Amino acid sequence: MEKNEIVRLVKERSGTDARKCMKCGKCSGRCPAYHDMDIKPHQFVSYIEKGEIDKLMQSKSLYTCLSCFACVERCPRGVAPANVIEAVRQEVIRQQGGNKIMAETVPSMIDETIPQQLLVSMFRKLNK
Amino acid sequence: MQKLETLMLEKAKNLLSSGEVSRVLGWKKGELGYDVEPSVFTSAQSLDNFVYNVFCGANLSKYLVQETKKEGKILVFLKPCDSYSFNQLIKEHRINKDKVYTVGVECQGKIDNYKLKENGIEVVESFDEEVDFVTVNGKKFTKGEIVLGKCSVCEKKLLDYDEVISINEKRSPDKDRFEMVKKLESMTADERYAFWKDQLSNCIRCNACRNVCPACTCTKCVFDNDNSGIASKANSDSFEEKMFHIIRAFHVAGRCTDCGECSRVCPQHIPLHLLNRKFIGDINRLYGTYQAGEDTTSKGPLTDYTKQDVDPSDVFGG
Amino acid sequence: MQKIGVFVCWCGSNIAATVDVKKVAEVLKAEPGVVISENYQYMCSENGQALIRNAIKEHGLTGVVVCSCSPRMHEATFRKTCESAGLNPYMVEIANIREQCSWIHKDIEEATEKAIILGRSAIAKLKLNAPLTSGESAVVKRALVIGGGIAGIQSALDIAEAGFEVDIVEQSPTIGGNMAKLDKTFPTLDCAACILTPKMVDCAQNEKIDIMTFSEIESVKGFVGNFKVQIRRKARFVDEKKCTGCGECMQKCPSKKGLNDFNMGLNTRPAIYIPFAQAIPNVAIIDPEQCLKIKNGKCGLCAMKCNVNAIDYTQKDEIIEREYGAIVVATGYKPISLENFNEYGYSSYKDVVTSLELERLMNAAGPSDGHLVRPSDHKEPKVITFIQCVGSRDTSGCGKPYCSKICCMYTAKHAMLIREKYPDTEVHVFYIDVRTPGKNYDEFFRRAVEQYGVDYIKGMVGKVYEENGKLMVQGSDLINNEQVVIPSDLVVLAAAIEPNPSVRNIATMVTASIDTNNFLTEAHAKLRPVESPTAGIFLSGVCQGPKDIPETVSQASACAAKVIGLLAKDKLKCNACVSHSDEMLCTGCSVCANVCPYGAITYVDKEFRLGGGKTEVRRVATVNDAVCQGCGACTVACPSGAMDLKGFSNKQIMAEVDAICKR
Amino acid sequence: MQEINKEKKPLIVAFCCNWCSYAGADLAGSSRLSYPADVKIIRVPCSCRVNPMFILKAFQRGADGVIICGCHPGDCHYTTGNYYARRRMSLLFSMLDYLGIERERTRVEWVSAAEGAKFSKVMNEFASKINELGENKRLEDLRCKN
Amino acid sequence: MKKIAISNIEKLYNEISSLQELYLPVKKAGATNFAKYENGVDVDIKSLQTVKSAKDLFFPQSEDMIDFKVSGKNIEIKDARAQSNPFVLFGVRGCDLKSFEVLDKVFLQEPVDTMYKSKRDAVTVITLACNNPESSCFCKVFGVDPANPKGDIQATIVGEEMFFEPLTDKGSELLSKLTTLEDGDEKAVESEKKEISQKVEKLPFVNLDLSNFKGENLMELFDRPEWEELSKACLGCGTCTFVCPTCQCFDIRDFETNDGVKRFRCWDSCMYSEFTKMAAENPRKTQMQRYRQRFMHKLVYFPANNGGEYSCVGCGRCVKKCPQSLNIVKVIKKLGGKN
Repeated sequence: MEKNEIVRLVKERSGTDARKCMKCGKCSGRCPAYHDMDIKPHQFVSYIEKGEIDKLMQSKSLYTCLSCFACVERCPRGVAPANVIEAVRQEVIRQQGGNKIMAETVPSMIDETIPQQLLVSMFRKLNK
Repeated sequence: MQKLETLMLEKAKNLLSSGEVSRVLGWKKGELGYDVEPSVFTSAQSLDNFVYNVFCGANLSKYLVQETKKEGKILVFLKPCDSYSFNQLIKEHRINKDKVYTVGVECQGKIDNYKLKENGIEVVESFDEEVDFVTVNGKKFTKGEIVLGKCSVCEKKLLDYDEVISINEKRSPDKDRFEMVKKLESMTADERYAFWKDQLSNCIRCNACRNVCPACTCTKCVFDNDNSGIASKANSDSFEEKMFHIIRAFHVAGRCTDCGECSRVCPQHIPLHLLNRKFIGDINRLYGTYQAGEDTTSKGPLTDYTKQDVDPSDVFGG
Repeated sequence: MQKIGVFVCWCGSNIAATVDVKKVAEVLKAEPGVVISENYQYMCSENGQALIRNAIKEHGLTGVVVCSCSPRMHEATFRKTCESAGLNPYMVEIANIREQCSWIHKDIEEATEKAIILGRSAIAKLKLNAPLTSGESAVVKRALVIGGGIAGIQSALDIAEAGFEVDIVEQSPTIGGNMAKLDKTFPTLDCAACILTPKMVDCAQNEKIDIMTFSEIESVKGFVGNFKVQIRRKARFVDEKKCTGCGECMQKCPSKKGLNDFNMGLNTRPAIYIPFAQAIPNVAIIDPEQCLKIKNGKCGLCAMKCNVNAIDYTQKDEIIEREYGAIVVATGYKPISLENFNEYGYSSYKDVVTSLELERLMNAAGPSDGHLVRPSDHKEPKVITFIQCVGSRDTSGCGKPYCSKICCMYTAKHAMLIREKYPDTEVHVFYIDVRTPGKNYDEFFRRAVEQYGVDYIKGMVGKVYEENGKLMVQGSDLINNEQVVIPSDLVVLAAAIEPNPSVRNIATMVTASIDTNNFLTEAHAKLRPVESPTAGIFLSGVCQGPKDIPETVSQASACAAKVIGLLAKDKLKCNACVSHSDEMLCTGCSVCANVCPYGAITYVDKEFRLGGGKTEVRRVATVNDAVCQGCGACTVACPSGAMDLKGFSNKQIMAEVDAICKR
Repeated sequence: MQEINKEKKPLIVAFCCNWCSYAGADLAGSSRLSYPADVKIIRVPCSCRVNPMFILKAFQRGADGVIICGCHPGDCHYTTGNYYARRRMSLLFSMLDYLGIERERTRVEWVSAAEGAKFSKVMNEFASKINELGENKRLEDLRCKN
Repeated sequence: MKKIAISNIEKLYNEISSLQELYLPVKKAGATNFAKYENGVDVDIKSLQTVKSAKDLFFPQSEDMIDFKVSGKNIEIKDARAQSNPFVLFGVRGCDLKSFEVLDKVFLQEPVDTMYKSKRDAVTVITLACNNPESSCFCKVFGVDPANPKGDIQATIVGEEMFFEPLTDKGSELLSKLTTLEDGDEKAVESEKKEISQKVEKLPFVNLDLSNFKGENLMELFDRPEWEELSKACLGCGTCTFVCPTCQCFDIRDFETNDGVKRFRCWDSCMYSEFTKMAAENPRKTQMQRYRQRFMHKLVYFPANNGGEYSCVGCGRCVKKCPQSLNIVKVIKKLGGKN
């Protein structure tokens, strides 16, 4: 798929209008996983606006975002960074195609250190 | 339905005898069973002819414009669609609400006499009504088959003023209110033109649609007013058919409750409600869902605006 | 029978080069009703006008059509010409055969034909014209100012200065408004009280100004020049005329637990109190909710103590009615409620305060006598963190979509003052943008950074939480691309401001329009910024939009100038082309009033004869000629066709349509 | 589509609000920006003064196109007039379309007093569209045609 | 006696319309009315009743009278009355035929209404017997025999065939020209007529008593209090008058054209509040008065002036079409006599 098309799809799936962002950084100010991220929540919004999808798809942040949606909750402009992260993550998973984890196999993978939120978000993601 | 009528009669008699009201606005028995007429009853005796059944399609609300100017209070029975018209008239200060005792009555759909005749029924000797069916002279019909067009799409709620008489749950609508409007919209302009040309050329300008309409309560209609510049008495040219019906529909746009009386009374069976419903559909689509007569205070869509309203050029989705 | 004169202008060659003016005059002469048709080189010249004047006199013309340039150019000229010859000025119609004909068409035949049609159209309209006269209405030479903050004070002073009487109606017990609570003002750092209180005193001493505090507007009727206003003077249980403001009662009052509104609830006050030392009027007031005597009849200490017998526990609200020629709305603002912003912990932590609270904490007359301490333990804060844009520029629904405009500057002021007075205090400011347009504003802000070493952090705070007795402020530092946590002693929130909630009700009463943010709408955003679209209603201060003190004062004075301009007139000449309702057709449905932007339409119950000795009372619309501006919105909205517009009536416009379509 | 012959030129009625569009038309004139003589302007105080009756009347009388010009939304001299006009015309035009009348025969344009060029452009475009559509047959009144 | 198979009847229409213009019941957009026969129209000859009556053909809803052409200050006057060519009116039922007699009394008395007369003279009427009269029919009360409508030609449908019997010279002449017809037998027609007469006897309103409606009772009837109740629901629309075959009121109006004035006449209705606006207003101010006027005219005033002839023919159109189910039957039952 062409790069621009991916950007378009991610924008569409995230339902977020990145142009509404006024670059206040409140999302990153609130993010509990901030320190584990290479690309920060507010950067996700500006990267997608600038079309830099490749960097986002390779970002480790995709897997450190807890999907707690604090950034969405706090944004004064109604922008949803977590949705962008989610949409990029979904795109990565789709491109990987076959290596999807089936929802049924998840219980066997659970260990006590996995945060509850991650489990919930996995179910949300994988049950589609 | 018989029981409903009994309850209503009881109510009417009680209010009359207690002196709470001096008159009752309801429906009176006819000669052929289906030719029920609106009537004002002034005594318990006259109520012998009172009737409430599947043939009481007429909307009583408009009569209140004149009736509430008279001395004393009047009891009125309002079906759901009548009560929306009633509200709209209250909103427009056409009815003095203090002079009305309002009883909302249940309605499961009223019969279209035209459809009844098409089914060969000339005189109604007996009938039996259920929520979904009606048996006339032993012939069983589903409601959808013979109710007035307005009833098969009715979504109106029974509005409560002074009280409500209702026994059964309301029947849900059989079809989408905008089905025919959408169908027309999906036609080509030429097809639409042909459709309306056929329909409107039947118009005999009897003004039944105008005079029955609860939203048409002008002291003097522009079409009757020689000073208006568009007065006319007959469709002396095909233009006048269109002029009359466009102006009539525009006149009630945003105020029409979709009570369907215009189509019910048209001697030529012109589906006039399709014009009103077009406006209603457009208003819902362009300015947010609005049901005239749902309340007595909100601003109508044509006396309101938002800064983001579409431009006329974008109405067609261009 | 009408006698119409047609006058075709050449406009030198401007018209005559492309339009055969002689032919136009000749053809129009054949039109029914036309008795004379002339053409002349310059109709607007003195000679041309004389031609028209003479024709009116000689032929007894009943109407005049001038085929010339745009009516926007010379309609007024020709109206005056006709008026001077004894013809009603509204019996003139202009056919625009220059801008809309000769200048845009090249073909002489085509342009001539069009000019004839435009002329016919003007004749057709003229035949239906009726002589119009502008009504006149007297002006009550008194102004009402609603709101006694700096905006209202300034407007009132300016109006009084010009010699007109002004009443200030203020809902709180003293005038002064928000400005009275401020410590210092940017960018000059002079003391707010020092510059405001003299103005307050001026108001009190000015014999043209009548101050009604603790009062509210009850109802407004009437129109420009003639408003009738009912004012509710709420019971303060102290006779304003007797009280000397000695303050003895406050000392004796045993019920001392009331929250001090003036100090933003940061300390308490007795049940009988004077809001602050320089309050105007300097008169006590009793809070009936708190007063033991009023609540349970036991006490009465203050009355015993009062030397002038000013206390009256039985006082009732009083409604007075006054007439005004103009109304100034100066209702001001309040900071928004922060209940939607849990992330900043405003309601959880005592040491998270708003900027207005900080003003009181720093104010020498404030709860801590000007010594900056934190509310929780009254210790001096060593680290103070400011958060800007709290609820401003917020489209998420929690706050306000607009920029509150004043926060950047007052935050810089606070930071600077703190660093000045307590140099060992660390000050951080989280900001999204710093907006400092204004004379000496950016210099002021830069001083805070460069001279006072305030730490400005580009980024927003995500949450504030408590840890080890410190307020942990976690936010983004977007420049350094890191998340920072600043352990602070005091957190100050620059809360967005919103119009005073009472403005909605007031706007409804005066039929002024209001936008979705509850700011009053101006008549024109650029050209008439201090007037409401409703004639006679003027806007002063923040009720129209966020602004700082200098801007407020300039707007207040501008507003006063407009009011003075209005009150200086003895009579108002009304627009002659106004709507009118045909009472025989009107059904009183109220649709027209809904679309009238000026509130010019009211309804009356009127008795009509029905014939046969019967009468009927009907509700009908009446248009106030003094208020109607003649837009015609009502004429189309009117379902019964009762509304029509003088000068542009349905029949006139349709006659033009007919004439244009004839061919 | 029927050709309009030389004698039967199309007729366009333009309702222009006094404050913006009529002034825009004047500006087009003083800038010598031409548009067809088929366009005849009627001055109204505000676009909200235009009654649907006027539009129908124009078609009845033989107009082939009707255009309403007003201030840009938000710029109305009377603050709100064009907002009402916008709703009314949206509904009316949609109704005319519903009756099978060519939707290009009616139009609303917002033209400010500064937009002389736009006025001329709009009128040229509209006139050429009406030329293409030919004579108004669907809303004509034969009694008015001789 | 001639006949044709109904399956073949289009041929007959074509043949008649090749000789003269042919008007007959045509269904358009769900409503049947008399209209000109043309290719592609949906003829509805079996329809018992058209919505508008056949009076349309002599007294159309709107017709031009005079044109005034204005140029500059000159006015030219032109006769705008339409020329009437001979035409055939097919499918007229007994009630409508009877209505022609009523209208003739109005329009053909001096001064003769030339516009009406020219069309009346030009017509050849083919009537049609009513095989199945409806419950709303009460023509018999007014002396109409729906089995025997005496037009220029009388047609009767028997089974799948239609029979034609000429009754006037005009009728014979037309019939003789119609080659698509074949000879028919009278017997079938006679028995059909008998059957119809039996059906008529069973109709609900067939025995309405009119005995009270006499000139000498005029004032008494006029003052009857029942009018109030009878007219209570009346909307003041013109449906009853416009579908009525005998209502003959009209208004003369001017229409301003692009080059002058067109003067035309059009139906008016006594039910309208704008009816007979004299110097100032309609003399009948209430709807009750207007309602009373209509029925008093049909049942009392008209017969009093026309030798006892009522101006109602019992077609029942008002019974079927009144929006609020008011009608002349209810009036007759209330005021007519022993009902």
